[in-house]
Amino acid sequence: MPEKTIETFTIERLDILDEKGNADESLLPALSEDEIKKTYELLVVSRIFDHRALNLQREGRLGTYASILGQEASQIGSALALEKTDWIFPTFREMGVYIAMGYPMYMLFQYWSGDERGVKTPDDLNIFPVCVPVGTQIPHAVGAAMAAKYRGDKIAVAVFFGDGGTSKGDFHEALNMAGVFRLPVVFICQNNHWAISVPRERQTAAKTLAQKAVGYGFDGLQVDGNDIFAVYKAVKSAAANARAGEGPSMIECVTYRMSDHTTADDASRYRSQEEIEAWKPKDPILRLKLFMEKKGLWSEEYGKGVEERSKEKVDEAVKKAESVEPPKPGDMFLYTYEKPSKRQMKQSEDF
Amino acid sequence: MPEKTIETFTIERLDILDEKGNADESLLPALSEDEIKKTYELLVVSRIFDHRALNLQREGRLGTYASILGQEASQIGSALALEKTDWIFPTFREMGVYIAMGYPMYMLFQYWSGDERGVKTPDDLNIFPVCVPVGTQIPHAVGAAMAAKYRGDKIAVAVFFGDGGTSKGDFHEALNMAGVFRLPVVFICQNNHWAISVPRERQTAAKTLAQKAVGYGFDGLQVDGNDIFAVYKAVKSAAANARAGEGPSMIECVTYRMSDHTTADDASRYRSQEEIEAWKPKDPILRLKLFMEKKGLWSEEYGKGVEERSKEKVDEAVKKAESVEPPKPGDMFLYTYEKPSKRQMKQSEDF
Amino acid sequence: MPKMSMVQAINLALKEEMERDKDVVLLGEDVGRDGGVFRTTEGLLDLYGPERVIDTPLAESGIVGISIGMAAYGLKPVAEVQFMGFIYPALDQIFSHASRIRSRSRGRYTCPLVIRTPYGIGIKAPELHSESSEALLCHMSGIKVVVPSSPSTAKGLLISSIRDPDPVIFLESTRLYRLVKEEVQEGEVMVPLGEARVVRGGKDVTVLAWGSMLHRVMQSVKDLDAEVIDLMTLTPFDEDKIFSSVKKTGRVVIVHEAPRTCGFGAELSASVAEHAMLYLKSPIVRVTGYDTVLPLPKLEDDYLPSADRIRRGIEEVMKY
Amino acid sequence: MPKMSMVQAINLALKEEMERDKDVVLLGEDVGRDGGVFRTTEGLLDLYGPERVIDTPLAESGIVGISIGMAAYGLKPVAEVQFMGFIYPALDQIFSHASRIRSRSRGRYTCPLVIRTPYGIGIKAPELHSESSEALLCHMSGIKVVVPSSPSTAKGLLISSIRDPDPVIFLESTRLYRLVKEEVQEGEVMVPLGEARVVRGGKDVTVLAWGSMLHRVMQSVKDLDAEVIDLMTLTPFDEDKIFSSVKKTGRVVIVHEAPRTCGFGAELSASVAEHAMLYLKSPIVRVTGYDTVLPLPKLEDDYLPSADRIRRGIEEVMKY
Ligand SMILES: Cc1ncc(C[n+]2csc(CCOP(=O)(O)OP(=O)(O)O)c2C)c(N)n1
Ligand SMILES: Cc1ncc(C[n+]2csc(CCOP(=O)(O)OP(=O)(O)O)c2C)c(N)n1
Ligand SMILES: [Mg+2]
Ligand SMILES: [Mg+2]
Repeated sequence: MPEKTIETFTIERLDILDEKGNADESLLPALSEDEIKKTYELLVVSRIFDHRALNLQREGRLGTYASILGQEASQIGSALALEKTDWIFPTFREMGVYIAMGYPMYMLFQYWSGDERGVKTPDDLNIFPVCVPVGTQIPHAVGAAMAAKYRGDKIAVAVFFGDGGTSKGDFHEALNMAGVFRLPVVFICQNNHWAISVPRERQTAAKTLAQKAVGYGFDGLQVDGNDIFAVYKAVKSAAANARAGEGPSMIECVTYRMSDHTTADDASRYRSQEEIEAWKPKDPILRLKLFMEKKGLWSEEYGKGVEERSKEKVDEAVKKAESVEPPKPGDMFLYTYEKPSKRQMKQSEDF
Repeated sequence: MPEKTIETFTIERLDILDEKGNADESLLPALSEDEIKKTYELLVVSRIFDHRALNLQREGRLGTYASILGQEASQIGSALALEKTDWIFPTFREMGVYIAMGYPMYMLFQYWSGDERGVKTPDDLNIFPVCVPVGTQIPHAVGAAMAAKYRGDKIAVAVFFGDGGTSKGDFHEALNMAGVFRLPVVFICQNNHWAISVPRERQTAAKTLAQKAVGYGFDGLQVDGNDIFAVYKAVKSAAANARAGEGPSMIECVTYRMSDHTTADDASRYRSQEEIEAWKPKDPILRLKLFMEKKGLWSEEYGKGVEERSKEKVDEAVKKAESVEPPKPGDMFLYTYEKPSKRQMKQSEDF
Repeated sequence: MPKMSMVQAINLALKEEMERDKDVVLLGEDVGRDGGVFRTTEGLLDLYGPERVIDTPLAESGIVGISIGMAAYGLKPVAEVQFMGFIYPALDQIFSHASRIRSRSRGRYTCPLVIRTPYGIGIKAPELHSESSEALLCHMSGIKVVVPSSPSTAKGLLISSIRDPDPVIFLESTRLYRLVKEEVQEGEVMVPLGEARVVRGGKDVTVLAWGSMLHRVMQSVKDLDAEVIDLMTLTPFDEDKIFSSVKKTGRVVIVHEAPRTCGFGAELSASVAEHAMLYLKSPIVRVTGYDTVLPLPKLEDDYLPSADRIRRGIEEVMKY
Repeated sequence: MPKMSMVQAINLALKEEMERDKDVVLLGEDVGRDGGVFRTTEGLLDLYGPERVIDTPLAESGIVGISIGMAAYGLKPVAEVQFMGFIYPALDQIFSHASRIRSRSRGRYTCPLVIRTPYGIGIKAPELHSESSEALLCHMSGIKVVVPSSPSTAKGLLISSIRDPDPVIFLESTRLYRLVKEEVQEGEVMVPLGEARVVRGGKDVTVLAWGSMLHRVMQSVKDLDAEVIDLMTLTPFDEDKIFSSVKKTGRVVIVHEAPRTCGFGAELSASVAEHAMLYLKSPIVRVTGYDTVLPLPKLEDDYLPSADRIRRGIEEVMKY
């Protein structure tokens, strides 16, 4: 039936660095050679951390672990675009974000070994503990942004979630409130195409996840999540806008979960090897390496050096994590309340 | 930053009948003179029902009541576009829908007097009981549609909610699933500009509520909710599409809550008389009357006749409702389970 | 001293705490311009502005969820859930986060949050406006549950709740909002959390109640030598005061509005039996709401424990 | 008869019921192609197709919400919530609707829905993968709560739950999923809801347990003349069997994994005291999880009632 058009929306997509390592120079973010190297080194160390975590789990030295393989650019590109004063709300699959923010690696191993003390964030960082219930961290980020705005603190709040997370009511209620109160939040969605065995198309009929922002009255942008320059540039400007009081925005990083969902999962039950193979050439680290080669920033020996230094760091972190005194049973009674209740004190006498 | 556009969306709006009763003939739905009269008579009887309910509440003969004043076209226009075989999920402010579907009026008074038996839907209708928790009925509609699709029943499911209801997680999770499974649901939002004291602009930063459908991969349409032809036409085609297996859609009916939120509310605390006055000329019944006059379908005496017959119907309904035996205390133990538990039987001995 | 209803006492407590501490902010549905559907926040928007008295979109889980973030950041949010029946969508944020953030982060982040919500039968309202589901909240460690029964204790308990370093659910009986007026002191007169009060001393029987039920209990014990204890805080509850009273009287009647099965009365009964069983002269009796779906207003008075049912409960334990 | 784990028994029950009744449909996260993260629905997608084994988007409240609509329409949905810690967002739909639709509509609409969810400590998983919050569900009338402790009872109880005309929450212990195998009969061997079973007769003490705790109890009573009762259904629970056992033994120990305060043990203790107090030789003892936030895997075994703690609980009542 004929009607008049009252609104029009467009969804944009940002690509800078292609699979061959060619960059659109006009879009390249202003990064010094040292910054580019630092970026590369963070990507490598995160991947080595991840690889080690998987091995430790197999050896029974860690509990269930969620690999970040393939998503390093989305995570590290985002983290590098943020300040230490910004507040960050991760899921359980943000080890690259923690590492890039300078979170002690040994504590991450400690956490995955089943010890709460691993996510007692050091005082110089404002990153929240790992959040396990999908989507539930998103309102916390919005609340922190509300408080920061109230206090007049010029910070941005970044919150991470997956494609599956966009289906939760928490996502909706939180983004809607961020829009209403024009809060300084950057909503970073890592669309890695899978929520355990549920493919992206089964998660929502929307063609992009970025377009979900339309319902909340702010912008949604899609970026190539394996293109660290695109991720960095998008998050950097979104965070700057947030700090400048221009309100929230959402960024969909299109990436891929190269590993099983977690060490408890067997992805071969529900997705094809072909699909995985097709994503290998899109690898975010390979891509940056090729770019750096063209720029003369990467050599075999530089590459080896980075690899070795990273392995050492990870080795040290494992050693340190495993040398920490295990928690005492009585510790479980700490921190439920500021002061344990009489009941708790009585119960703790069991130990 | 320059990006490429990967998607474009538009939101359309449908208007047919203006405040002066002039209609865009090219858009007029095919309604016979009798159907137009029936429509008018339903609008009038609903308004009289509503008026009477407010009086009965003041006299202590009903409990808290939520008036539909001003929203009659959105409700009756929608109901007339639906079949008795369709399933309907109302909120607490859908008396016009119940009445237009042929729900016994006396039972509605019975319900508002605090008696569950008033929402025991007669077998020839598929309308759900009044839903009080905002937004929570939306997933039920999606589930019913899922079941209907599974059974191959060629029906549409219509679910009603307000502007406030769009902020609930239930709205999001339900619409998203309806999109994923392409279910035969018509999501009818009555944007009456207020959620108790919270104005529409405070409910969401989105300029329209219709655009929320973009996030779920289906169409959202805005219509003038005080224009019964626009509402009827939009719902009719949405329901037809649903029955034809073309999936869900959302319709935002822009209307206005002319009364207090409920009899427990005092809207003068939070909105201006001017705002209310500005909406009076947009009245949905006045508008249809003017249209009918132009068409020679309305005369003073016809109008009086409709009024009188309606008053009689409502009087009878009140009489019948108040002549119903009050429930017995022991009734509260019925229907918790198919068979009361031993515990309940023991407890019911108190009476 | 001015005489106040519970609504006025709660309003005063909020005003005093907002005056004292800029970190105290209110949020919820209709708490601003409308002053709350029961007027508990009336006037506060004009005094403290929309940055501190925040009308939110209609989303209880979101309201509690953002409050958790605000609290973690350092504010002291006081969130209102319009009726207890609408706290259910927020239970996930309460159970998964508000109660766990301190423990999860080993104290790096905390949640000094108060969630106020009207509860119980009392205003002849539609479905889900009359819930009393306090027991659900008492099962989860990491939160505290407070239920005042009078204007003055409401004020003192609310101030303590706002100053508490951990999340507190503060339940306000709609029946009591305007039922009684009493003298309420201005200023920092706090009622500590975790302590019950003996409202009336007695030797023959201990009657345990809170919130809406306390007044009915008082009516039904007038001519008896009954000790009546107002719990005020359900978790953590005041074991010492309760057990010592029971050891003295040897008889216990527990009264609550909520359904019987797994109500908070079950925990009280079990705890008393564990600690004072050998002092008991008779079985413990629970006088409670029924194990049914809460009926609509026509039958709600039949659902609510009546003075007569309470009386029968007491007579039962007095048989021994 | 084939020997089966609880996972296999549950899978068989689902298969048999789907074979029998086209109205039985499964939905949840990863129940289809993946066969469920514990494989309880393995193979059913291939047998019954995507219209009956439905992988949903990630939204527990939505999953339960649409299941309610499906049930009201006439299907018999069996919804899976991937872990009990993720049922919290669905509590609103369970409490506000699943439990009330029959009553609200005076029987016009009903909710023959089963919600299956793995519960309890058992797989060294991250936070919220080890909850046992059955008591929350037992407080609300209108739903039933079932907790099997063995493969054969799991199968019989699940069939009864699917055929039950009212909503049933079916809790599956992750510790038991593969712990024991036993012979499980094929076909319609049902275990009725609302009935407990005496797993082991005895004269000195009655031990009440369900689900994950039953096996630990059995280990710790080997050399004692203890009567062990597996509740199987928590609401409505089998008062007759429990009370008559207590009247015989005069001593009661209740064991559960959930935190103590307001756990289901509180209701059992209170009910027993109300009905059999004069037969009790000693105070009732509850051996339970602690009133803390559930710790991560390094301490979870310390949280879980151990055979030794259960033993001490029994010795305590035997002192009398
Ligand atoms: C509320 C909730 N439901 C279910 C789970 C179990 N679960 C853990 S991760 C996951 C899939 C998450 O998918 P997505 O949001 O895309 O994040 P990804 O795992 O891909 O990083 C599920 C279902 C959970 N943790 N929380
Ligand atoms: C979940 C929930 N929260 C709060 C309420 C109290 N309440 C009843 S109606 C209402 C406003 C609803 O606004 P809207 O959805 O626009 O519907 P309208 O009242 O305008 O028809 C509120 C807050 C409720 N019924 N349910
Ligand atoms: Mg994903
Ligand atoms: Mg509205």
